[in-house]
Amino acid sequence: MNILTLLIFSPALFGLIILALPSSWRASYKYITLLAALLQVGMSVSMYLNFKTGAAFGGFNQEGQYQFVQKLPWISLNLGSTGKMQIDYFVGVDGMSIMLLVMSAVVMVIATLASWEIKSNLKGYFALFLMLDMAVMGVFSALDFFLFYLFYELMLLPLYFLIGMWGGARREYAAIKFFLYTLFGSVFMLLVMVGLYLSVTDPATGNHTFNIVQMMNPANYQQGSVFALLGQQTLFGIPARIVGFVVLFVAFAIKVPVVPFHTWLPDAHVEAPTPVSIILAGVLLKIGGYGIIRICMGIFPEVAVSGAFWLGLLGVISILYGALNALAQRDLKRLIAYSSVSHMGFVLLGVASQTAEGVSGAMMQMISHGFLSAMLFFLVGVVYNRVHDRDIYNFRGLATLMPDYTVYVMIAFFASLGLPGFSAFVAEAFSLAGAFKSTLLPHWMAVCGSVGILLSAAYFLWTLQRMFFGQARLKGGEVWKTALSKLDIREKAALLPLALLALLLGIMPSLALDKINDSVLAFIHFLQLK
Amino acid sequence: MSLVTVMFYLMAIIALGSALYVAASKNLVRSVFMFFVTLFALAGLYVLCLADFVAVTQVVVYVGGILVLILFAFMLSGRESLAGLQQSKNRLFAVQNLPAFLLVTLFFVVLVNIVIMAGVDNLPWLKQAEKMHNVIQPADVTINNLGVNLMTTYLLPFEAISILLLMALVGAAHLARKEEAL
Amino acid sequence: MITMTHYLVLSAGLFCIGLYVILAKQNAVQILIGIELMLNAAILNLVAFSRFDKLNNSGQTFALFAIVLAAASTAVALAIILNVYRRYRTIDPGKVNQLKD
Amino acid sequence: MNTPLPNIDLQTVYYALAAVVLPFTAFLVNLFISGKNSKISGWVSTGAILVSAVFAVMVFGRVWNSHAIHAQQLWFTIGQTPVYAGVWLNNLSVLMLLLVTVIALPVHVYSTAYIKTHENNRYFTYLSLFCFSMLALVVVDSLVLLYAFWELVGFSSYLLIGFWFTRDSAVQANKKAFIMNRIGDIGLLTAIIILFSQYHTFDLIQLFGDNGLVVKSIIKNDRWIGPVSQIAATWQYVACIGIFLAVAAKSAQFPLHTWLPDAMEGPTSVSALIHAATMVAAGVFLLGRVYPMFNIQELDALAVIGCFTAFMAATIALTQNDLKRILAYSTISQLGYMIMAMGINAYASSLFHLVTHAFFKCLLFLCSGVIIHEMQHIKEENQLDIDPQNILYMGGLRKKLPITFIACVIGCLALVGLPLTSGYLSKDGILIQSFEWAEGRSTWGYLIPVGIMLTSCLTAFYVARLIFKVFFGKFRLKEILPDVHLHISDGGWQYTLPLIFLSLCSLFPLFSLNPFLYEHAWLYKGFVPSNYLARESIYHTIIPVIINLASVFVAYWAYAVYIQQRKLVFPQTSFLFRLSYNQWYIDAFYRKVIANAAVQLGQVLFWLDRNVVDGLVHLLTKVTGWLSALTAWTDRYIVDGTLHLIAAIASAIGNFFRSFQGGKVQYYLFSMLAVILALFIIKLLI
Repeated sequence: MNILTLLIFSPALFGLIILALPSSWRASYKYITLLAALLQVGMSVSMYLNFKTGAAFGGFNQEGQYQFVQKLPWISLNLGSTGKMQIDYFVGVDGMSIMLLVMSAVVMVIATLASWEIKSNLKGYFALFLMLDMAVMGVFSALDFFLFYLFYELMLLPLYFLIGMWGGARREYAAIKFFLYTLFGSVFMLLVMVGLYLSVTDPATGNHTFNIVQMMNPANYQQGSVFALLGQQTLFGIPARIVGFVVLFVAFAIKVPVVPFHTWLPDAHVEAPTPVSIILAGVLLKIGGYGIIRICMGIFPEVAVSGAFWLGLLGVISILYGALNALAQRDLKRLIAYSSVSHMGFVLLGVASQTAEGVSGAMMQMISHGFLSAMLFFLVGVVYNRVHDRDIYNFRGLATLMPDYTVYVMIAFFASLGLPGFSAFVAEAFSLAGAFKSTLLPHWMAVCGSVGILLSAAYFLWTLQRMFFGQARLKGGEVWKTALSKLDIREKAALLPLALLALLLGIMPSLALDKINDSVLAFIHFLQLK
Repeated sequence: MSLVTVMFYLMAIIALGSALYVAASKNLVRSVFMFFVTLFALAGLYVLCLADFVAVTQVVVYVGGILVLILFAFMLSGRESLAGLQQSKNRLFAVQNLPAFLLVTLFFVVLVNIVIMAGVDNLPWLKQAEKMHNVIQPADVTINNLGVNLMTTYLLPFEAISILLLMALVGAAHLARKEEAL
Repeated sequence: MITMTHYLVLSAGLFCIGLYVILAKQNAVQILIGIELMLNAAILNLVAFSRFDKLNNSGQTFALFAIVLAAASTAVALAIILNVYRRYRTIDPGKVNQLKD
Repeated sequence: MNTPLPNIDLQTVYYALAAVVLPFTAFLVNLFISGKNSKISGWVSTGAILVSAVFAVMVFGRVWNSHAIHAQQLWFTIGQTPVYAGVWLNNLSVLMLLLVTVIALPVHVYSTAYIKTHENNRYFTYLSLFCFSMLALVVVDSLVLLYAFWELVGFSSYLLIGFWFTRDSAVQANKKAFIMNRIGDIGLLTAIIILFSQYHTFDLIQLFGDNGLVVKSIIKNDRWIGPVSQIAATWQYVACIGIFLAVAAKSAQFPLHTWLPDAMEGPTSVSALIHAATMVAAGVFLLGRVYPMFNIQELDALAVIGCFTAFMAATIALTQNDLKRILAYSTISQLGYMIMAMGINAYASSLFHLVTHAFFKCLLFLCSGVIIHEMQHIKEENQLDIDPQNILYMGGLRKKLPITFIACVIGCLALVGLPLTSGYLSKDGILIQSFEWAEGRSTWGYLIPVGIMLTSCLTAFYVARLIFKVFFGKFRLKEILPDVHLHISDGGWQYTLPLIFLSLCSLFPLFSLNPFLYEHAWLYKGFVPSNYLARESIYHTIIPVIINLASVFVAYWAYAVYIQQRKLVFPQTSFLFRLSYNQWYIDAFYRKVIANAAVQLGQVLFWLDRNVVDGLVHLLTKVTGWLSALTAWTDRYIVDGTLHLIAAIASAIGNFFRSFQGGKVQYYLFSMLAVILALFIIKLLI
């Protein structure tokens, strides 16, 4: 049995077990989920350790260089004269996806630990949670566009219910908004996917194919098809490949999220329960970045090169806009949500630079932000669970009440604002370095991006000063003072690994970069061919 | 202008005028009583159409049955509805009725238009009937013929109607009875 | 000479007045009267045409049927109105809106 | 890059690494084991820094004026760029290594007594972290690491300033310090990125070493052409501005200096270590590391800014009453000297002054710490509501605190630059070279040496004022509140020993056997090119004389102003006294016109500092606040509003059609008829 397939579907298996168990066992559900998540971490780490590096394992546009590949024919229909319709179950990883898989597996464990706060309808919750887990893993490893789309949509459904049923006061609004937003993107993605399917043929069999890696090869496009490179077709007077790129980009930009497609994010985060916020910020946003690299830029490289300026511009706008917005918030969770927008802007900027430094920085930022945002949202959840309030102005001097908690908050804040020694520093510095070095982007973009780092210091320090330092004064008075107890073992068990991972990646970036590097170089090489 | 024509116009004017009064009046009692007048005028028209039996039935059934029923219902439903009606402005056409009025006027125009376009006076089967002397003359007595037809040609519908009538009456009685538990 | 057209136009007029009553009135009893008006307009047509069928008298027969049925339907309708009145203390059909969302 | 080093060099590298890592170990130990008990943690940190100092001495002995050692190890590879981590030990870095450890040692000892044993305080944890990052900063060889430790230094200073985190002012101050430092960090980051994209390396030696990449590149036709690639010349300026911002933020230069006085909210021992001796010197150190980057015009700009800062800070220091604030402004002023010295190509003098200043300023801060500690003691004993740092409450302390008094006087003399002190050697070097520098320039060029001379005089004035106010005269608090109990003394050996040690270090023998000629100082010789021509200009004799005379004169004048005015202790009988008394009239005249003007100017500049410079910062904060409120508004109402509009339109259409299904039978009928009618009409018309 392929370990990757096992990794993808083991959560579903555990989900079925939970569904099969009687409700009287409901106390055990969270432990079963935790077991599934830990198992997943184990599998992903073993994959990480067995992952081979070197120029021969670059992956990206070379099907043979992917590792842990499993390819099975799945849907095979003989359509007579038009050939065979062929959809494969085709999964595999290269350097970019392996790190994201490991990161997602870890974040899932944290999210499971955060799920202790869920008190109602446990069976449904954990079943949906595990289903989401499966879909996320599937998205990162699918190499067949149809399979990718399937997992991508599958992810949406549990999230909708998780936000809509276990969320805060305005959960229905947030869930609907999130759902419609994402659906809007993915529906058009479906059209492009079908267009690509009709344009691309597998050279081995001569059939149309959904294989993403095949789609990257211009030789596989049929003459005169919609997305063929030669003999450009136009849609509404715009070259079809640009339309395709833009549509796919919008779909993923909503996920990232890129300003101006970001407004679902603050609402969804604020209303979602803590574990869902953790997954949203830690894993789902990365799917956007991953999709832009693998799908948008992989399939339409020449458009990506010519449109790099606009991608970079959107990245810079996201950085500054998100940071300024974060500065104006008083809801702690909303602040962190906007800081996510700002931090993910670095991903877009790094990717748009299309230099090895920039793309590596962007990948690093995704991994680092995965850990850090999970940590930040977990920390917000800690306070929210205790007093059911997140307004920054309602707290003061928490450092005297919860010293351990303050230490973790400081670690998370300073790591997020790019303090050297933590992973975000390497990521942001190299995203900016790549952006400056890039010949596609003007130099001022990198400079503006660095202003974002300054702003992030401003809002995090302001929060720190406002909420944690000074004399202890709370809106809820003595009631809150007793409610704000120190961190328990479970919370520490969730926070400590995240802090350590952020630190470890900051001190030894090579842990991640070694695996990523070959794929990034392959990607850059691939882009430069265009 | 013959007497028949005069009678027709007289009856028509009475029927239309009373119907209009029914439509315009805010007072339920008055409109119910004006509805009597309409029915009587219609009965007169039936006579002009040489359907005296139908005219009689009209008077008996409608005036004797339905109107009494309506009056009873009105009285039973109390004075509140009456008061509510009185409250609304006593104008011929309230503004909120304008759409209905326009619609109905249009409908009338369309109907008349259709009647004219269809050329009802020259319908083939009417011509045919005239040729075959199948037209009732003022001197004819139709009641015998009607009775025979009811019992022969239209026996089945007759029976069906009677059963339906029975059911309707039973149903009405059931509906209208006082509920014990209420 | 009174032609068919006269009768038909007259009945059309009555029909439209009945229609107006149905549309515009807010009292179930009045609406019922409107329905009766429309029925009568139809009966008038039947009777008018029945002049041309001396043998079968189909028009008159069905006019009779219609009258009788009208009586029956009125009885049922009034029963319903009474019930509605008992339950809602009103006979304005616009106010009986419990099924509205 | 990994050429094997000779064994002895490898050993040196290990020593250096040990010196760097020991405080970090102490940090970890304190963090996880002994952090709860400040007694133990204090000795852990002190022990670590002691051993570290020993290692630093050994490294210094091996590297100073010998060959530079460079060792590195691949850290990680990003794309095709390898990033190395390593140490680069040359004269500059070993000197800094030694300086930091030697200064940190007495401060640690002092702190063990100064920091009270609170429950669960992490003072020594933070202090060790700071020492680690500062030591690492001076030895690393790559720009990435340099930046990393640069920011870690800022971070640990953030922690230390905010040590009393329940005080609002302390928290405000540490936030301000961190954010202003962040501005500098952004500048440094930008500069690093520009350098990286220009030269494709982060290695300091490759970039700035002898015959390095930076030296080889030229600016021609508005292009900055390097050996590897070229770029528009503007970016060279941007890089230099970035580095300057970094320097200005760390070394508290105009316009980014306002954080330093506020940072005095931290414990005094922290001020002594960080805000006088080490961290603020990091800016100068950075300038020393990247010196080849600057061209003539940029160096001129540095000189102007350094000179202006020095002057401005000195004028401000004239009017302050808070003991630590006076010292803070004095630090800014002295740092201005160093920056200016860098700008006028007096590289060696600048670093020399850095070292001497570190000793005597640290000494002064520790003295002020003792004084404040004792004042605090008085305050607590008598339950008064006074500011223990206000010099107006002090006076006559020389009898109560003799050792502190002597130490403080030595430090002040060194600060003024009187002969026999280390300050004389380093400061005069700068002054002399500034005149030499100005010689080849236009008249405007003389503004710099003249300005710096003036600053020297001002320094003498405020220093004298400080001394007289604090140690001479009567104890003023006693005059205000006669029944105050005084039980104060110099304190235990943890106080006196560091003071004595640092006082000795502030005297000339440590640096040169000749107390008058700065060229003979071994430290100076370590940095000048060997072919340097000495003693050719007349300035070398004139300047020291003038400046010293002026200083003494000013000090005396201050004495007259602050002591004599109240109580004439001079014998009034002799003729000599009458002469001096007449001079006193002149002094009074000077005081009324010049001193007043100086005081006024000081006040204006202080006001300027408070309102204009600081005000600009606040304005910027406010503008950013508005901007963010605006974007938040836009986000909510325009970006999200568009979305809601679309949703509203959809639901309006839905509602419109739904209204036909309102449960009203008549509506149904109406719509039905309308449709039928429409069909009829259409049918008729067609």
